[in-house]
Amino acid sequence: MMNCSPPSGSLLRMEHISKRFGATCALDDVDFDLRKGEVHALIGENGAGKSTLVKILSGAVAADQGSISLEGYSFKSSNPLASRKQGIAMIYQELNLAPHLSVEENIMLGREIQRLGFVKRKTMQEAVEKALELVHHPEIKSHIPVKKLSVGAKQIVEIARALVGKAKVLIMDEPTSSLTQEDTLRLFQVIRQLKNQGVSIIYISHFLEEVQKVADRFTVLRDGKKIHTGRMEEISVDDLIQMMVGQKFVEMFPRIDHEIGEVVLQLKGLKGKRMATKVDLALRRGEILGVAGLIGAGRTETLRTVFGLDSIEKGTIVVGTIETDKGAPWIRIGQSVGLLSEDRQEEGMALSLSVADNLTLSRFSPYKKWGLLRLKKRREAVEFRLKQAKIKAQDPEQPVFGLSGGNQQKVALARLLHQEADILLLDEPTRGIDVMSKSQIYEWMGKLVQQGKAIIFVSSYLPELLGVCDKIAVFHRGNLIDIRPVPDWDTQSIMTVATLGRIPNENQVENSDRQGKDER
Amino acid sequence: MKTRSKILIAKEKMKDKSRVQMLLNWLGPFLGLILVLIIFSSIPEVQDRFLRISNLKSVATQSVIVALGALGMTFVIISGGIDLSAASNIALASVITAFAINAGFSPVLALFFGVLTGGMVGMVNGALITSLRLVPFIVTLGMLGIARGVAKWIAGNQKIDAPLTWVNELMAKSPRPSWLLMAPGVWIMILFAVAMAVILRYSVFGRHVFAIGSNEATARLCGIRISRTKILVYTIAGLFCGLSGVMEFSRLTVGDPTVAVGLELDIIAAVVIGGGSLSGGAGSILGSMIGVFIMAFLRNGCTMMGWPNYIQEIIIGAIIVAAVALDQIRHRQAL
Amino acid sequence: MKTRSKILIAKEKMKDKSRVQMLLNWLGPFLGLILVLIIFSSIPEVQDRFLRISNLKSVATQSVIVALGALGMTFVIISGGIDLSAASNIALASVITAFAINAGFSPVLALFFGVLTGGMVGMVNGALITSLRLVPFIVTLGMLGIARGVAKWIAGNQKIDAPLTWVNELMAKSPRPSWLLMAPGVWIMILFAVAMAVILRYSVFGRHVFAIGSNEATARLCGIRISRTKILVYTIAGLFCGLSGVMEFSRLTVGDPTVAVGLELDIIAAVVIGGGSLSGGAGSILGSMIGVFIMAFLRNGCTMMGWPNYIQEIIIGAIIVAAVALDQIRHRQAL
Amino acid sequence: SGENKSPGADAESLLEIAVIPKGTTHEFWKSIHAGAQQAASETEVEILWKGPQKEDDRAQQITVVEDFISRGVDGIVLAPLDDRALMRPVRDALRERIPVVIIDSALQGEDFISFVATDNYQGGVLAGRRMGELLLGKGDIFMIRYQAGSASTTKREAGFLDTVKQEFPQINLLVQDQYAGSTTETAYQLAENLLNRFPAVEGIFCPNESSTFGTLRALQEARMAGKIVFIGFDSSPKLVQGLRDGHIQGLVLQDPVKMGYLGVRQMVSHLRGQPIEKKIDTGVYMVSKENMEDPQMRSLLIPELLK
Ligand SMILES: Nc1ncnc2c1ncn2[C@@H]1O[C@H](COP(=O)(O)OP(=O)(O)OP(=O)(O)O)[C@@H](O)[C@H]1O
Ligand SMILES: Nc1ncnc2c1ncn2[C@@H]1O[C@H](COP(=O)(O)OP(=O)(O)OP(=O)(O)O)[C@@H](O)[C@H]1O
Ligand SMILES: [Mg+2]
Ligand SMILES: [Mg+2]
Repeated sequence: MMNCSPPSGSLLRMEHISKRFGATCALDDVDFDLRKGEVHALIGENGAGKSTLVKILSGAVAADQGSISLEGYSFKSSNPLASRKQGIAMIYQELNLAPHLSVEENIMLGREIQRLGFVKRKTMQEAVEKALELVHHPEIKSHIPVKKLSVGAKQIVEIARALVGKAKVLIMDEPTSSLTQEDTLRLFQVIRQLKNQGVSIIYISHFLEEVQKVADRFTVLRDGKKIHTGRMEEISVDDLIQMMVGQKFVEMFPRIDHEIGEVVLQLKGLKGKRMATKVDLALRRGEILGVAGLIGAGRTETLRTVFGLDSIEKGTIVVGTIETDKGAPWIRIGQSVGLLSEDRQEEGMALSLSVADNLTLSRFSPYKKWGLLRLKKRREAVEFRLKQAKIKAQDPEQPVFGLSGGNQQKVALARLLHQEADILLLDEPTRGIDVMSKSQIYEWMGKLVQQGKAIIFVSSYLPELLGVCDKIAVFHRGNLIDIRPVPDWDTQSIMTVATLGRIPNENQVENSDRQGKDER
Repeated sequence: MKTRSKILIAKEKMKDKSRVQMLLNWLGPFLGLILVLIIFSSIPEVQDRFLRISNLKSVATQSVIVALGALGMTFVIISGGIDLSAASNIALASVITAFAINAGFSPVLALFFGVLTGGMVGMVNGALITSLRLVPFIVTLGMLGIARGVAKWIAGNQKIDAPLTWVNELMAKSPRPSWLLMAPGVWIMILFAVAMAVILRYSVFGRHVFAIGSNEATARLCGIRISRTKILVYTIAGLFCGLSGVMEFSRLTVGDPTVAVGLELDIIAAVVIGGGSLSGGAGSILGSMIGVFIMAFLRNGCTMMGWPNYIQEIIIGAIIVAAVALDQIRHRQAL
Repeated sequence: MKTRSKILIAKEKMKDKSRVQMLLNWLGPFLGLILVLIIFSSIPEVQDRFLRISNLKSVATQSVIVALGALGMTFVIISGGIDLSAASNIALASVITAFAINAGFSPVLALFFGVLTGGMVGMVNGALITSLRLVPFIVTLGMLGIARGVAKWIAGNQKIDAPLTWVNELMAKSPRPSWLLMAPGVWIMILFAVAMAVILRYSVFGRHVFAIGSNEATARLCGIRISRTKILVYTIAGLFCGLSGVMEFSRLTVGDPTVAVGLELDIIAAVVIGGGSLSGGAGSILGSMIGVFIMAFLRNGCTMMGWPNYIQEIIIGAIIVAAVALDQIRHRQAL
Repeated sequence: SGENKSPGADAESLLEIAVIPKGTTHEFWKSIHAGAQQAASETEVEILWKGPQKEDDRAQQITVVEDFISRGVDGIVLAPLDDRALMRPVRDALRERIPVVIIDSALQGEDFISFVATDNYQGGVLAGRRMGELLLGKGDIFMIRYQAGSASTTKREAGFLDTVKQEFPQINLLVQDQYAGSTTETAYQLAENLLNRFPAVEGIFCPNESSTFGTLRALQEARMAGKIVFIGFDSSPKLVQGLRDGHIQGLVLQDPVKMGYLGVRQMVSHLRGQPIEKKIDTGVYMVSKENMEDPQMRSLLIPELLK
């Protein structure tokens, strides 16, 4: 498999790559090439094999077959260290940080600057601060342990880590899944800089508009097979989707008529242990309430306090008619409230348990008989749900860690549906989910509120908030600044409120309207 | 035509393979135990004696105490905890039982007190762990000392002699109604093992224990009452230690506060050999029981061989590693 | 004017508070130890004797063996592992040292052999854990038996009497050059504690140990050589057990294969009391040393009080839990 | 540091004597404790009774001695776990002018004032003779050992072995290097496993109380008690019962009460400036079903003080 003279401009070449996990064929004879200084997008549905392909490159997973050549030399990546030595850096889809270590230690992990085995703290600190500066987050203190950061901040740290080393090839596997639009735009600036410096970038994302803006070429994978490689300018988003799913894509935000009823959840001056200030909020039956804000704006904290994961310091919560200043998840679940966590790895999933267990964990009652579970009945129910949610899993008894990132997220969502909650608190529910499935999720949400349920929908992706919500609340540094019906918002005004914490006056909104529309 | 026959052959092969695979999978957990049995059954010196019914009965009886402890410990370890106080708790329960019989309570009541004491110690463990949010290692380490100390205190640093009652028949190798074949204690152990296996696999509680051990945050998110479940887990572990203590008393006919020192390591080892993960979320009753029997047969076989103790210690150490390594390799192949 | 002075006062108070806070933070890790010291210094029966220099010297000397073991164990536990073979390893090293001196080797060489043996046992642990991908609990449990067995074998099931040499002076409470003030062993312990603390905090290796314990997958993906680092960690732990064994020999003046049974729990407990997390990623040398001294002072105080052993067991158990709970509460407040 | 050492200097405060056994939970040590207490109440001194926390742990016994030196007791009565390892702490005591009486087992050197003990080897010899006589000089037997490294039981085992080998050459030792371990349960399991292997054994000797009791239980369980010659060491109520039932054919007894008593008496006499003996042998006895009702044997079997 020697490859002595590479075709002009091709920095990296992967040929006939195949990989199986048990009975799943994750990759089937895939070819891929990357040119110097280009941004190459890798797109496909959840479970198409994107992550697996790049993990083979980074040495995290070993290919069953195929060859890789880098700069014309055959290159066998047996472990992450070897790949890194070849100048391949990667941002993993699942956050890949050591929780006990500080931001600085995490960023410099494995590439410590040392003298005689001892670390040169100062030098590294500077390097880290420079990297954080580059992604415009100097406020992330380099000495605090990573476990204290929110998911968004963690993703920033992960990006900064990929930037400190001098990489030839930079792989980004859904780097923006928890980022706000602002941060995404900054990341694109950084990507352009790197490109100009001759760094080649493999970019994986389910935000196709985003991909279109940043990538030079693209490769589409479907069910582990390569479908097409082409230039980005020559293709439209619709065609891309068609290639990904093999069918025509209809409607991103299907609108389903629903009626808004009485208040079912109300926060009265609620302040939780980790919330900055008090929040007042009301959610009505049949309503989708969107929540926008920057990283660390306090959206997640608010949901956690409502759900009883964080203790309440001041104020009360009214669920239905019951007013309380205490809470615990089991009480809320008893009140038919459900939460989808933004952090599926740490909190959302029991990764070592089976898909079936994860899906039914919050409600075993349908399968209970004399205190024992009827596993067969459960299995049937779970199989039905898996099919319904189009989750790519071999078997309901398969452990969840064997699913692709997007499919794990779908399992988490499916659990919430299975729970049959009346009030759904969704924190970044579409994180890492492909376009088709997203649209399916929006449809679900519509149907749910049609049935008289209520949803709080936290997201950093403004188009989806604007697309499906009835109202949107915007947070700024822990404060709930404003709630308005969707027609009164647009991308620009939300961003202004989220960044400045002020409500812009009317004519400003109108001015920025057109600019805002084409941001993403 | 050609390709089709190829596919057929391949399918046939797959079937064959899958049969062997199935057999292996079914035998899988037993591999370590089988290894130990084969080793000793093939040594001419003991082979005829080793597999005799009466020896098997001995081993079964000897295993009861560790096995009962391991039943509860399996739950604790699956939930991501550990119970270092198990052995002390066994000693305490055995002392309490003897004390109660001596004090003139009926044997049934004494048995009940013994089991209850164990359960209470376990409940205190669970309550401290959840309310003070301390790691189980520390709480149960503290309890290890406390329970042992209390046992010695109650017993006045001595063995407590108690009159013989039917409680002492529980662990008699040749039981009274001879159709029982094995000591009643062995039957009790089997009964509870089956019951706990069912609870672990099929009950909601069992699923909750797995969920807590696999990811406590997720379990909380899904509305599982962590504290309650944990306290229950430690209480169950305690109750089994109590029962084990009663069996210990039954076997020794005295309440001995110094008995079972260091046995917690044996119990934990049995669970871990049987596939329990100290970081939680994995383990099974069948596995733990196999772990118990691997250790019991090893001890039994080595003693029968008449090897010096140090050789025994070395061999047992080596085989524990080998048995688990074997299991590991099997698992890796299965993937 | 008035408001201003109010503000000033408030500011002053803030400063005060932050000073108290700082003091508390600084004292923080020592709280448990201080608690124990205060308890015994306030009991009239022993108070005058308890804080005497000569008693402190005794406690220091008594702590050396556990402390050295805990130094290595801290690394192991931070890396997410455990070393159950520590105590057996100590016994083995003490036997080897005695054996070597008996065989006519020079004391320096004997000391060297003792430490090396420990290191080799540790290396084998590390190699088995990484190459067979077994959990450390099982491998070191196996090694617990193997090392103890080998020690008894070499010693012929007896203690080994060896001629007195300067090695035996290492743990003499009243050292030969009297300006040393404390036993040379104590100084060695302090020296190594400082060295290991520096390595843990400031070396690349130390960071890697934390990273592996915190998230092994991440560490691997970041290009850390897991196997090499782990083997090194267990080897270091082994070397310290070896040194601890030499100290044990020095203290006993005989090589005793049955010494230190169950000491691994003490060593692990010291690390955990000092904030080490059995799931890895947390721990410190200072903490572990404080853990060692908490236990040593507790034992010493209880013995001086002449309390019966069972009371001592109960009290030590309770105080271990209390000390860690205190630490826990402090941490929670700090958040 | 010798201010309260001189007798009579402070009439108010009682003399404080530390008595340090090898362990605290065996019946044997309870009897020593009882003897020591009797002596203490007779002479009006206070005793501090404290053994190593783990039974038979040399290092911990050293720690206990050191801690009592730190406390500044007036005298130490010590049953050393090792004839060598305890030398240094005893010398440290001497340096602090704390006198030491050694009981039960020997200590090397001359740093103590008196030695009160039984001849353990002689105990083994008695057991060997009884075994030989009852078996009429031939048969297959086990000797179950107590624990590796335990000096006193090793001596008993040696006495037994030597006697059997020299005086009864036709007796065949099937097992002689299996250790019962420190608890009854471990002894029980060992004996059970051995009996499964050698069901035709004719005699068994155990060198201490816990191994004797564990083996007795195994014999009873195997329905072999009374059918073979079983000789043990030391006494406890269950063993007395075994003797009475004919399950045990002989128990070698020491006089632990006397040992504890004399140990403390010697110490007090020394502290009060009275002359003492340098070495006292408290004797070993063979008790069997025939002589167990003799008053002397009775008092050894069931020490009054325990009641
Ligand atoms: N460790 C594993 N064990 C078993 N199966 C796996 C494993 N990792 C991936 N797979 C399977 O391989 C297939 C491809 O997964 P991969 O993670 O590459 O998808 P992806 O394209 O990155 O999807 P997503 O957009 O959801 O991240 C999936 O069907 C998944 O179930
Ligand atoms: N840059 C940062 N530096 C330090 N801590 C941060 C940072 N960003 C977030 N945090 C932590 O996150 C908490 C608030 O974040 P929260 O998760 O509620 O916000 P969010 O609006 O949901 O944002 P995200 O998109 O990150 O989830 C803060 O209390 C803070 O502890
Ligand atoms: Mg992926
Ligand atoms: Mg959030």
